Amino acid sequence: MTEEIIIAGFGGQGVLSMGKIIAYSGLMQDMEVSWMPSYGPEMRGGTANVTVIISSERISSPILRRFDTAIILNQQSLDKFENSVKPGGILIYDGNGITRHPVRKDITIYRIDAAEEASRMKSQKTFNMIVLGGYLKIKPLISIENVVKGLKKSLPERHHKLIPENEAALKRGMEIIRRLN
Amino acid sequence: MTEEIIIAGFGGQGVLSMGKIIAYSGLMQDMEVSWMPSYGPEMRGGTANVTVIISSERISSPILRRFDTAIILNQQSLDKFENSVKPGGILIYDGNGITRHPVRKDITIYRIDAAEEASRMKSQKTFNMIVLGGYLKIKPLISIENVVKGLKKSLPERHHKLIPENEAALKRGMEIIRRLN
Amino acid sequence: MKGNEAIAEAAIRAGADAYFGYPITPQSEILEYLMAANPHERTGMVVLQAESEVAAINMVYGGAGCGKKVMTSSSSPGISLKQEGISYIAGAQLPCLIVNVVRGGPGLGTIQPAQSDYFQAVKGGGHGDYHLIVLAPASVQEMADFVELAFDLAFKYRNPAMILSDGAIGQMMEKVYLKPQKQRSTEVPAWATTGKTKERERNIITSLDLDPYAQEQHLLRLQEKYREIERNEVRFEEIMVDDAEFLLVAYGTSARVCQKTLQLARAEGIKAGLLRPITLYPFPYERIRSLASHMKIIVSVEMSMGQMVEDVKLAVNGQVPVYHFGRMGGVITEPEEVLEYLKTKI
Amino acid sequence: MKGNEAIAEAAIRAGADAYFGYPITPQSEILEYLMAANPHERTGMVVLQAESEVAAINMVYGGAGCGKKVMTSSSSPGISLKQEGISYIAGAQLPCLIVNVVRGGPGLGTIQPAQSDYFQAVKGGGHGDYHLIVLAPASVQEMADFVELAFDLAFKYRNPAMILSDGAIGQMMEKVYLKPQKQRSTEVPAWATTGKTKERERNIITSLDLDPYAQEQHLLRLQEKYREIERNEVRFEEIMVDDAEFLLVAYGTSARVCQKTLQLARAEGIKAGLLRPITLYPFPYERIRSLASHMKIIVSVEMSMGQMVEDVKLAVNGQVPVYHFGRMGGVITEPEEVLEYLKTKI
Amino acid sequence: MKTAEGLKDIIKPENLVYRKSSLITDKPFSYCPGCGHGTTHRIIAEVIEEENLAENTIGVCPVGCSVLMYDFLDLDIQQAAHGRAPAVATAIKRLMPEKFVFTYQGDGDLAAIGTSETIHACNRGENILIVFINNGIYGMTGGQMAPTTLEGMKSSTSPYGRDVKMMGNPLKMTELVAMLPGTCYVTRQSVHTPAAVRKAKKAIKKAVGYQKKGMGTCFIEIVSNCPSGWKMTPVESNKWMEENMFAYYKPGDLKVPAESDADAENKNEQ
Amino acid sequence: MKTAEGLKDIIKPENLVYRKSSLITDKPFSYCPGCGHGTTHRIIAEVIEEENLAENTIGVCPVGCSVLMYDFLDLDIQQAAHGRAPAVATAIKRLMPEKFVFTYQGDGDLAAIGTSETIHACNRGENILIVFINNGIYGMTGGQMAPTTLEGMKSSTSPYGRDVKMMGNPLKMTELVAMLPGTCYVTRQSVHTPAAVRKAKKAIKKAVGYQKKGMGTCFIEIVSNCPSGWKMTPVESNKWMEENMFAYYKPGDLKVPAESDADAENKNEQ
Amino acid sequence: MAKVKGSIVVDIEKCKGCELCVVTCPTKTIALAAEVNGKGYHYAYPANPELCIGCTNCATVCPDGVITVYRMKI
Amino acid sequence: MAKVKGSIVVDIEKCKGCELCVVTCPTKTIALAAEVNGKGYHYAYPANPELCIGCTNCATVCPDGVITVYRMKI
Ligand SMILES: Cc1ncc(C[n+]2csc(CCOP(=O)(O)OP(=O)(O)O)c2C)c(N)n1
Ligand SMILES: Cc1ncc(C[n+]2csc(CCOP(=O)(O)OP(=O)(O)O)c2C)c(N)n1
Ligand code: SF4
Ligand code: SF4
Ligand code: SF4
Ligand code: SF4
Ligand code: SF4
Ligand code: SF4
Ligand SMILES: [Mg+2]
Ligand SMILES: [Mg+2]
Repeated sequence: MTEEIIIAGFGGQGVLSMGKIIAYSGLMQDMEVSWMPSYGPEMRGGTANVTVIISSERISSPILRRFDTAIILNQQSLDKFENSVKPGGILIYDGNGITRHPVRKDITIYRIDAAEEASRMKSQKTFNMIVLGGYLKIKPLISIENVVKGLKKSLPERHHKLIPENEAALKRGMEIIRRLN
Repeated sequence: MTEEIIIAGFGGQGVLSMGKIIAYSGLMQDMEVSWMPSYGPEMRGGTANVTVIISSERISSPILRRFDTAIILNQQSLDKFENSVKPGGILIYDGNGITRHPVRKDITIYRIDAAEEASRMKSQKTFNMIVLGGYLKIKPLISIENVVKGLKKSLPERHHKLIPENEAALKRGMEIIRRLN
Repeated sequence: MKGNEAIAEAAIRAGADAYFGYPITPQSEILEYLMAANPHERTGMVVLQAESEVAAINMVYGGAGCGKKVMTSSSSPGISLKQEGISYIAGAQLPCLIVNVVRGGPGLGTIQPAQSDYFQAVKGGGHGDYHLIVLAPASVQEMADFVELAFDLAFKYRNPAMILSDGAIGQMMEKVYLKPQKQRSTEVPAWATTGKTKERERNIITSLDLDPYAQEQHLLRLQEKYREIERNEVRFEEIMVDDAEFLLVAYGTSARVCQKTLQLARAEGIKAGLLRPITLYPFPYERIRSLASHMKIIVSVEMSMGQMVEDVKLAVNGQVPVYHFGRMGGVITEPEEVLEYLKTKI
Repeated sequence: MKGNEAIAEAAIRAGADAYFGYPITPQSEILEYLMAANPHERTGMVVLQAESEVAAINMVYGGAGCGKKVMTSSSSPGISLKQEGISYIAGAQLPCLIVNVVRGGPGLGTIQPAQSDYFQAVKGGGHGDYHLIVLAPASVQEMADFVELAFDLAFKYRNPAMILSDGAIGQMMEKVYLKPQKQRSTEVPAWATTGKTKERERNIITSLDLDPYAQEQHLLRLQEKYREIERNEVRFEEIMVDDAEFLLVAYGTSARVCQKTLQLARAEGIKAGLLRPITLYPFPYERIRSLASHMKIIVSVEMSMGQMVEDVKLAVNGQVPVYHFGRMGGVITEPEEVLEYLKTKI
Repeated sequence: MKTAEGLKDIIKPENLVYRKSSLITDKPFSYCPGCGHGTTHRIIAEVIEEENLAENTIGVCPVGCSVLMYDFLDLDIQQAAHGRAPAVATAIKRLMPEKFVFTYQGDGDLAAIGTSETIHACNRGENILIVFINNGIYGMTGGQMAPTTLEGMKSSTSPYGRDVKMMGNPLKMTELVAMLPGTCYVTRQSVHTPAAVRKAKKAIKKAVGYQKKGMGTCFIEIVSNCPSGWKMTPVESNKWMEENMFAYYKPGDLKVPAESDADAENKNEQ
Repeated sequence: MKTAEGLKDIIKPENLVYRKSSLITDKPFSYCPGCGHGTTHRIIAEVIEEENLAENTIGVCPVGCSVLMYDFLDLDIQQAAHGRAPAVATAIKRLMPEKFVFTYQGDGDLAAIGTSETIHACNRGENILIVFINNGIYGMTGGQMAPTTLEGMKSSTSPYGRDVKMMGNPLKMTELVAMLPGTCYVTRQSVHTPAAVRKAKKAIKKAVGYQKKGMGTCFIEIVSNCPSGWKMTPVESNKWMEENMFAYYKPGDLKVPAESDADAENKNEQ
Repeated sequence: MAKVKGSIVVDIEKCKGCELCVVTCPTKTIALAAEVNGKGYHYAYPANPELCIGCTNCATVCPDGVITVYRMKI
Repeated sequence: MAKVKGSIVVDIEKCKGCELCVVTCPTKTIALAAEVNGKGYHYAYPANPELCIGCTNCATVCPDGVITVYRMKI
């Protein structure tokens, strides 16, 4: 089993940390993982993306051209990565601020209005957890328990109190994700 | 015609400048020349030597292992270079401070007590010109006129007044050099 | 754990005595991790942010001269600044570890990963005749493992060692098993300057020999050491070479990419194999030479204009055609591109 | 005139706009000569003793960025310090002249002549993919002549050029014909930063491209330039190669030595010939490749552990055996030794 | 958005009292919100425009957040290697003495890796202007400690606060530079309030004048903020700067030319 | 040679009042006649011997005439790259805080190429002693201009005399270093008269004490001569030094630890 | 004393919402918008335009130079 | 007040004839020899040994540390 994911959005949306959580969770489930960010000054304000691979075998290249799953959080990234999803793969996007929606027919497209939901829940910071929840609903590769374990590993001790809130967001994400095609 | 010369002594004896004068004089006589010093901290106090080549043809290597002529100004240099003279070549040395004299039979050995003579003439600075005079007596490759021209070229303007004194020293050197074998 | 962090943690665990460095992307995490991990309390390891790369490498010289396990890290422009110091360390035969997390050059270039410092690392970065022992990790695990290996080789041969990584592996996170904490060594090498006791002659750390004949003797001893390293320390990994007709040679990130290429190629029935040099110096000349006779072509895959390809050619010595392929300037070569290129040459 | 002085005087006469340097043996005479010759009065040329080699090379960057004919000189350790700056200059595509009067290394080494900076000059001294145009003079006359040639090539290709000399040629005195004084150019290259006028877009001197794809495009343009240089600018000299069975390849001081070896060899009936690369980059690969087929063996003679020999091998590509011979550490190879070595291989 | 009636009457060319300099390009600054780099760029552009110097200016930008200065100022600019801007500017000015030459450098650039180039350019009295943005941190590389980071201040390489015993004291480069006979004008300014901006701009203007007269090196430190590196909002960062940075890096003139008409009261005031 | 009768009685071990330190090796100094490097070596060796520190001393020599210091002092010594001795010493001391660590550097080494390393080691307050031989010239490389070369002074790279307009001002590194909070003891000495030598030796002794107490960087400038570079006899060179160098490089203490018992009168005296 | 009236124009798309203009305005003319611009910043705008006296303080401190100020005597 | 008498021993072969000891000797005990040593330097020697008071000044300034001084109360 190998799952190759791209998560793309802009800095401040928690793109890199969402990837990190997936990777850590994969580790908890005893899989091979690879997390490869785009890095640099783009981290402040510009676009940010991260490639995450979870696999039951040794991972060869951490750099990919095609992905099983694309998680897209803004227009620019949608434009850039829609065509990078493998035929038969899935694309999940947040509809906030999106004007040109995805058009491909050979992949499965999901929409999750996580930004909206986060501001409704009054916890902007859990935005990326909502998205993650949605993803895990579609691809239940990792159990929620392991995600929580991964969270514990990636968050500093003093933030562990936030974990229940994040768990709630995960679950909320599972609820609100919807298939478009 | 190619004449390959090593001049060796210690710093302060005018070894490098003697070589320079020979080189400049050769130039005045329209020959190819090469002047290659040992350089570095030895220039202060330690040993100094210079390889000078005068030739009617293009000079290939400025670095030599064997010489037509060795002009030797102290014991250390004598020990080092006596065996570097080509068979049939010549060795000229100043006897001052020499305790182990040259012994080779297959070369012609000349002695010139220039240091002694210079202090007798009360002009220590012409020491090397006395030696040069001796050399030119043996190997009249360059005319005295061209040496004077060479001197003019290598000395700064303000020292040109010293040229007559140097000329006298050259001539004195021609007189006092003597063959030993 | 990120590759950079793996290096930092592995250094603490390997019992490193000191790290001296100056921030530069994409490797600042090494210093940052060390500062946060507070190794001074854990093991007594000294960590100091130097005022420049030049100062940092000369601090390494000083610390290494005391017989300590000392390291620095930087990325391309910073490594260029260290060249004089590296040449001094090599000349004075001091063991140390230098990490280069390569980014695209020349000049300020880009902060994205590249492999264009191969020549600098393996041929002549600094002046004079010398070699670094150069290790090229291809995973976060190797980032960690090679720290101890590099120190061991450095001390075994009294020679500076370099880990030549790149921004991709430095920034990438994967599973890594870390060795348990090692005690910092209390052994003092006989040559180290730790204060002249009555029991021994004074120790001098220098790379100077004004007398060229003495310097030549020194270089002959160095040369002998290099021959010994070349005999003993060549390391490489082979993947699917046994039945291969087409050999890829690649290190570091490119080797990872090529591994994927192999899968793609084999899926299409193309018999490709991969030789991954682990030590770039000493380079696996012999092995490539002997493999070459079974191959139809050889492609050196590097993220550069083509540098290691010269060593591959020197190894192959005309037996079969050798080509170079790779992206540049911070663009990471993709597995598919390598395959496409390979197909054009078949 | 000494080789170093010839460089200095030739620079004034070639209409150089500025020299920035820091003293180091065996090339301090360049700066000393310039300071004494007072070119500021003769031509307006700026001569400045910098606080360090690092400052000097960055002054060169600044001056070259203004479209001026700017140069620096140093010797091995100082050249190592300049590597970051050199990489920047190459990356920003600035023309300039860098003189390396090589001494024995690594480290402080010795002040005596050597040829152990070949790799640094020709492969990767600094980080990233770039090339210097490297000229290797073998006489004081060439020291002078190559100054103008280097500037011309540098401006033609907007690329830094290096004169790779050594202490022997720097310190040696021989006859030299100097060209008459040239006017300093008043032409301003279109890309130079001289103040943005309304007639043009602003000019920017940089080597930065944060976007790797843009950086890759930049590198592809660089690569194309290098291919062009390789096509157009290979220079070498051949001596007695027509009937030769044994080819010596040597540059600079070693080439002079080998010329004498040829005489000795021919006197003994040994048919030796010499190929002297004048440009080390671009290297005369093609010519050596085609000569190789007529030779029995080829010996690369260098005052180093063997660096250029790799390029010779790359050229020969396995056709005939290639050997390296040379002394090291400041010891100058002697013509007789080369012959003796050659005889052992015949 | 509400727009009061009558405002349209005001918005007419003849009523224009402030518009950013035409020497600022259309490319949005890459700086984080509230960063003093932008403000400083703006006033440099204004002075050059007002002095009508654009055709005769060469700027030198460093490696640091302002590495892309050439994207934002419509001037001929050279991007120097980290720390070497003063050496680069030295050559430019010596080769073209009639031009206005300035460097723009961060505190890591100028006070760490570039210490030597800074001291020696100032000591030679190169006729250049050095603008020194002291934000007490390495902004570009992600908030590492700079030589100027205050005691106790946290950064990614002093995560427990700067410990002067281990990491040294915050370095007052400006005070050092003021001691050198080569400098003619050394001042410390800031750009966080309208008054400060106006004073800083005046300082730049003076420096232009001194350079024209060939009086030596002008050195203007701008004590600035780095909201991202300090992990504060822009407004907080300015407040923190006033309270903490100014206590150690006291704003005011450190050296004014004797023969200048520089306002003497200016000295060490704030 | 005349030898007065009775002198043999005096030449007995019990009457010995001065003999060069046993830490000086048998190898003759490579310095030119009359050069202050030798004298300074001697007193460093004497202090280390008297303080019984030989087993715990690591010296760092520079590139300059004193590059071969390791041939003359029977101590563990590292030879540093040109200008980098303070960085080298920083690492040595940090890794072995209980050792006595000193650098020995010329003015080219310390004040030109090594400016940055000097300033930053002092700013960090590294617990080391820096001995700075200021002879106003690059001795080793054949008499080129140093940052400390006086105005108008001739050298091989200022053959018409140092022109401060073009070449900058003679740099007072010691004054700069004294401003840094990291230094605890900064003094300027010389070794050309018996009294000066004794004072310089005392200064070194003090520095040893301060280093033991971990008080910060000690910086001792020795204004010295270079008969070869200056083209003078040793006696002339010392006279010239007193008349010219001392006027600009004023001997005396620039900074003494507050809590020290250093003689207050010492300050700027002589 | 003649009364002055001012007006500002904010280049909303380039504003980064740093709030420096807001805190520096002596008349509390400016506020950050509840909405975000294309970059995602809550941009500044003249919330109380009638209060503006055209003092240019806001434009002077704006790091991004996005404010243009007009002033008129009335 | 007890009288003191001194005596110096010069390591002639290592002396470089710099003359610094000569000019610093308060009693003019030392002079440079007319002859040179192996290195070619006119070495220092106690020309007037009876004048020496063992003050160590000469040894203190000798750059090459070639003077050893003895002193005795008599
Ligand atoms: C030789 C070299 N070393 C290190 C770096 C990495 N680097 C880039 S910017 C920077 C420091 C930036 O800090 P500062 O000068 O204070 O500027 P700021 O970003 O704070 O304005 C560093 C260390 C580099 N590019 N080159
Ligand atoms: C990187 C580098 N640059 C230059 C040199 C050449 N060099 C050797 S010593 C020296 C200066 C010596 O002067 P100083 O430091 O004043 O010492 P002194 O000889 O006067 O005691 C220089 C420039 C070098 N060895 N290495
Ligand atoms: S990182 Fe700091 S200095 Fe850099 S742009 Fe952002 S706020 Fe400004
Ligand atoms: S050159 Fe000058 S500093 Fe060097 S040893 Fe001679 S006199 Fe002393
Ligand atoms: S011009 Fe003055 S009053 Fe008007 S908005 Fe700006 S700061 Fe406020
Ligand atoms: S100061 Fe400028 S960038 Fe900041 S909020 Fe106001 S208008 Fe926007
Ligand atoms: S000890 Fe004193 S009196 Fe005796 S020779 Fe020396 S200086 Fe003169
Ligand atoms: S001071 Fe020393 S070296 Fe100089 S003359 Fe006297 S004894 Fe000789
Ligand atoms: Mg900063
Ligand atoms: Mg000096």
